[in-house]
Amino acid sequence: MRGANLLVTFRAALLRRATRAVPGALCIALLVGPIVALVVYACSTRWFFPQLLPAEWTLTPLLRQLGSPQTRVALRASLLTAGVTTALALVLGLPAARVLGLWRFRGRTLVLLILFLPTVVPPLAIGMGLNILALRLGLAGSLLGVVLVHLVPVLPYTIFALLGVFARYDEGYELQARTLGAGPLRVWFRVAWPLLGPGLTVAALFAFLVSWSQYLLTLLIGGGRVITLPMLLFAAVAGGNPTSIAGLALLFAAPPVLAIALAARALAAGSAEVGQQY
Amino acid sequence: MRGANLLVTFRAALLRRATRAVPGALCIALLVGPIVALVVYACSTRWFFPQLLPAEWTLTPLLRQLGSPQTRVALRASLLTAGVTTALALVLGLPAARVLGLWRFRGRTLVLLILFLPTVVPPLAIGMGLNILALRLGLAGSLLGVVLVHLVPVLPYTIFALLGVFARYDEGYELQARTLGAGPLRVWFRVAWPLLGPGLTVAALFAFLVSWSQYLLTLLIGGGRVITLPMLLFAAVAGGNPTSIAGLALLFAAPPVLAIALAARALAAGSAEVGQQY
Amino acid sequence: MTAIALSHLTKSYPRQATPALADVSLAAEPGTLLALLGASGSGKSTLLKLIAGVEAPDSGEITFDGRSILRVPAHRRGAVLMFQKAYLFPFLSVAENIAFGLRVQGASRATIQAEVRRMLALVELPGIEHKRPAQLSGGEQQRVALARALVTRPRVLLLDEPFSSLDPTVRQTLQEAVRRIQGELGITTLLVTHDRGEALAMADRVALIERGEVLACDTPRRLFERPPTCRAARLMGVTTFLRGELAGGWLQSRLGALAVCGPSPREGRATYAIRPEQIRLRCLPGPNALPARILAQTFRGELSEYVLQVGDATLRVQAFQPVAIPAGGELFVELPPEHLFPVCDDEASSERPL
Amino acid sequence: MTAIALSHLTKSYPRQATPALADVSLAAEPGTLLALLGASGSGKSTLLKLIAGVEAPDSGEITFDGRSILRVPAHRRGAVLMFQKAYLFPFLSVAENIAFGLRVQGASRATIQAEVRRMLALVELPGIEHKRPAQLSGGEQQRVALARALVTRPRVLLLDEPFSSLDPTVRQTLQEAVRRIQGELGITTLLVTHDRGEALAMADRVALIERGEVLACDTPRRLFERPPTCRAARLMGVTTFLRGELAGGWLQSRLGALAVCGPSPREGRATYAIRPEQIRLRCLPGPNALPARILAQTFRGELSEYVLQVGDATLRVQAFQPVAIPAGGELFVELPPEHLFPVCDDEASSERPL
Repeated sequence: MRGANLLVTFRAALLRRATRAVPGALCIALLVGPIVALVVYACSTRWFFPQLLPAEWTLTPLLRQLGSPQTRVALRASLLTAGVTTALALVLGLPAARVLGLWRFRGRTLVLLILFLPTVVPPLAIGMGLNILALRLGLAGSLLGVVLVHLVPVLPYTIFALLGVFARYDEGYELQARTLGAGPLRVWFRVAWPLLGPGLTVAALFAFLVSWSQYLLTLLIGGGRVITLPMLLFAAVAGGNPTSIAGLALLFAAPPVLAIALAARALAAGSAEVGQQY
Repeated sequence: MRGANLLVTFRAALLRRATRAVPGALCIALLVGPIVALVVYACSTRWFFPQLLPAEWTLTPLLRQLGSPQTRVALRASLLTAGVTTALALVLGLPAARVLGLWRFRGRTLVLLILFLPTVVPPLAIGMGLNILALRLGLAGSLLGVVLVHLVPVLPYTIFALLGVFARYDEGYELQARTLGAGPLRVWFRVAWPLLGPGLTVAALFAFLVSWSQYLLTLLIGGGRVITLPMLLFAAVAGGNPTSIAGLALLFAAPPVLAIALAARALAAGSAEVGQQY
Repeated sequence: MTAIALSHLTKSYPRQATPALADVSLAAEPGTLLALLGASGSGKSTLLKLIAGVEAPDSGEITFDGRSILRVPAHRRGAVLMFQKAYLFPFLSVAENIAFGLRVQGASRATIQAEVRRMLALVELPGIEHKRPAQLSGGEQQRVALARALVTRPRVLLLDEPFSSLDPTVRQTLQEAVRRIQGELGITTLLVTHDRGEALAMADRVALIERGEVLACDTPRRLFERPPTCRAARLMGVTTFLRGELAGGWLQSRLGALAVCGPSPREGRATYAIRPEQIRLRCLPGPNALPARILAQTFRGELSEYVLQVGDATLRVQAFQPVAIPAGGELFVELPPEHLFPVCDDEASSERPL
Repeated sequence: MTAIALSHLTKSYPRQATPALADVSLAAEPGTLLALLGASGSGKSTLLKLIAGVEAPDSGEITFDGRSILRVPAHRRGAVLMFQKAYLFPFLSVAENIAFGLRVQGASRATIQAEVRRMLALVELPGIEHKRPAQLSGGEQQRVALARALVTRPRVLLLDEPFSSLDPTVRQTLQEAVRRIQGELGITTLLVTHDRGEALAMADRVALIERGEVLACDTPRRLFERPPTCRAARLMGVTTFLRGELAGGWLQSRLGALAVCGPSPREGRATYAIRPEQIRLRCLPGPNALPARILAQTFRGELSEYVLQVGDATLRVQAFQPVAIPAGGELFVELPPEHLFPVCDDEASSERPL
């Protein structure tokens, strides 16, 4: 009797695992595959169609390309733009998300809808509209102009990420801190900030990633005077050398991967510290 | 005394509102501006730089463009691709998100990190890797190939959207339904599905929008045989006629806006029905 | 030691028909514990929020030691709130949590360390300084929250149902600990609760709150034994009310003529009440005893509860010993005159009186 | 009417040191209500999950009417669970919620409509068919959940603390309603609770559960008055245990020699217990009376509680009337022999006995 029980339980568990593992494995295969291909491309020369693996492996062209001054300038511009955009998006997005996340009011859905819009409208269209605005404001071709334009697609994503944070946020901690004698600044920096920390990390990550991968908007507003990594990458694609493309692509992918890794570490540390309680 | 009280309260409330309203207003201005510009472009001819508003308004070129067979074929391909991609993303993403959202296990962070990767790696790089895979599998140039490739950026976003849903999901409802005599299928369709409804709507919306706006991946895998709206739009940009660009951009924006509106309505209806309880 | 006085406080929330507080006046003597007893939604938590300063009243006045504190912001009032949830900061250790208020005041490192140790000893949790809140049980978390609240020597301690999510035994030890520490430190305390036993056991005075109004405020013993009005009596567990004509020490009620004693309010219409455990069940008729039939009985341990049919009315009786029921189920309920007390009838007449 | 029998059930969870259930055997007679009383984490909810079939035991057997149901999937067992949360489907109306189980069984439209109306009348909520769950109060939601559970005529009703989130008065009326309906329909019911009064008031038999073990199972009255072991007695609110040598009807304990009566278990080492409300406080010495000093007293309404110093031990006493304390605070506690009862000593010796 007991043996039969166990067998039934075991079989059911196995079936459950299998039905869950198959989509999971498929997901991972779809996602990891391209990256492996990219690494293979960057570290090889002469890989032609019928071959399963490249004939020659070398790191020289990759290193030469990454060392060029053109690449370094573009990397700096990309980092600066994405960093400033992220900071601005957080400063603007936090109060908006707090209101939208903690309060229920009429018209909330409408506001959310409007927030969604720029993530939908093609960047080309947005860029053309913004181009005119930027020209009239004298911001075209400047880094500030590029940052402001990046905010258009970045802000909605930031706000959506923060909305999730505030949906789970318990204002009771702030209340408690206030009655313990903490003024508004202290409440913000010593209570709200650490509590929101993990959520802010994710939101910042989103903001950085979205800004980092902008191409068209930078091109339209930067007007060729602000050169970021994606633009170099596109130029390389036009050139058509696969190794050179793959090298730039890897450089382009590195800071985001680093940012994700840091964020994941911060999140893991935070969740270990906070435990089940929060 | 009471008057003074009221004044203090009132002033504080006003200040609070103002500090919250300013970033909000800025957000909305940044987001709505470009769309207005787009509409003006599409419905006008001859709008030159120093003019504040166009000299002539007309709908003829817009209508002619939208009626062309080329546009109609591309629209159909776009809708088909995005629709099938969305369906597949939900089917694959639901079990993955359920496991990731409801269970805590070792390696969860690593899985999330891997999920994040494709949203970071530039589409060009992914596309090149996938191009090779697609060629070897004989999927290049087919709609199925395009759909599978779209899944690479779509799946992570879908899973992230669903994660939030499952974080708030209470399995007790399923338990309750089972003890009331409902078998697994009935539990899924009559209990889990309606409870997850709003979250699924949002996830489907995300999936649709991300797939809808793919350009590079479609081009690389479709190999010129699968023509979607974004590709027409890029061709128009190369042509350089602002009215034609704006018209296609509006057509491109219409289904997403419609999808968002439908989703918002479904969400509003759902929340009214469900009330505070869920 | 701080005296708290609330006068004519009102507070309404937008989109709510009835005001949360309607003209509430109350006072707590320095160093005493005042319990606010009422059902959920009666406005008692709102009252604490107004005193703490996290919300502002629509009108009225709040004074500490006679000085208005309405214009003082929450973090300068010296009024600490404790909630049902401990709200220990999850990113800080136990010691850092307790030190939070002292850090705000800019205390020295040595002072903080000494005070934290002292407070942990006071709440009987020595040696857990370096634990994380998530490692503590619910009762321990509330003890730490209490230590954190008390370490700054607040003028006023405000407790918002701090025990209601705890297991019964833990709850009782914590109630005793709070009462002991509050007495030792002499901190004026307001305790919000919906648990009658808790309010009676812990408070120097109990205020009954219903729908934003204070029904009565008195010592636990007086409020329990002689609640002044019908609504107050119901909150105190009284279920038997007799309305009738009072004349010459006799009440003519629907159940018949009953002797009452003590100072009668005045002749004419009057309402008397009696506590369910003061009603006696007996097998023989006697003075103030009415024939009755048992409809239902429930054994609750220390008490047994009976539902009786008396004439055309039903009566709830509590007995400390299970009653031996006579064969036919017929017995008598005695309403001893010394336990019948007059109450002011403040109820809507729609309720069916006896 | 279904008889439930559990035999030698064990259940452990991964990553938990102690088993949730360790060799549990219990039985419920057809149509009766068996209460499982224990603290949170004692394993009582796990037991219900095993019976409902949403989890499987590691070993052991569960039978309904003598037939094993372990291989029957949850939705075919005819065992309905009710939780603390009502789990009304928020996207369905009240009527559709109640009809859920009937729809599963494929009942006709007319049957469903009639049954829904009948069940709503039974739970005393007629006419709310078209409301949404969110429009109901907590007590109403639980009533609807009860109607939904009962409409399919389940073989077994499993209640997992269904009242614990309700206000006291609502809780009591709902307890009475469940007890009445359960009796009327004769559905075998298991009630999990941590509220002693609730278990005693509602159950035909009460099982005491601690750390996955059944300590005792008996009628409420017997379990309350004569718990068989020390651990069972503690769960029943007993705080006074006397360990000593029994000889000739006298117990030589740390407090002195005390007369005991009734059938003595055997001579030699023995442990006796007495309920706190059976200990009497008196002003004069007498048989089985010991001099004592009051350390603390708490007024709790129906009961007053005293902590007494007796020799070098402390004793908790409950009195139904507040005691008039003599001038010096010196009085006597009497432990009446007829209320001293022997208990089997199953506690770790680390606890300090009297």
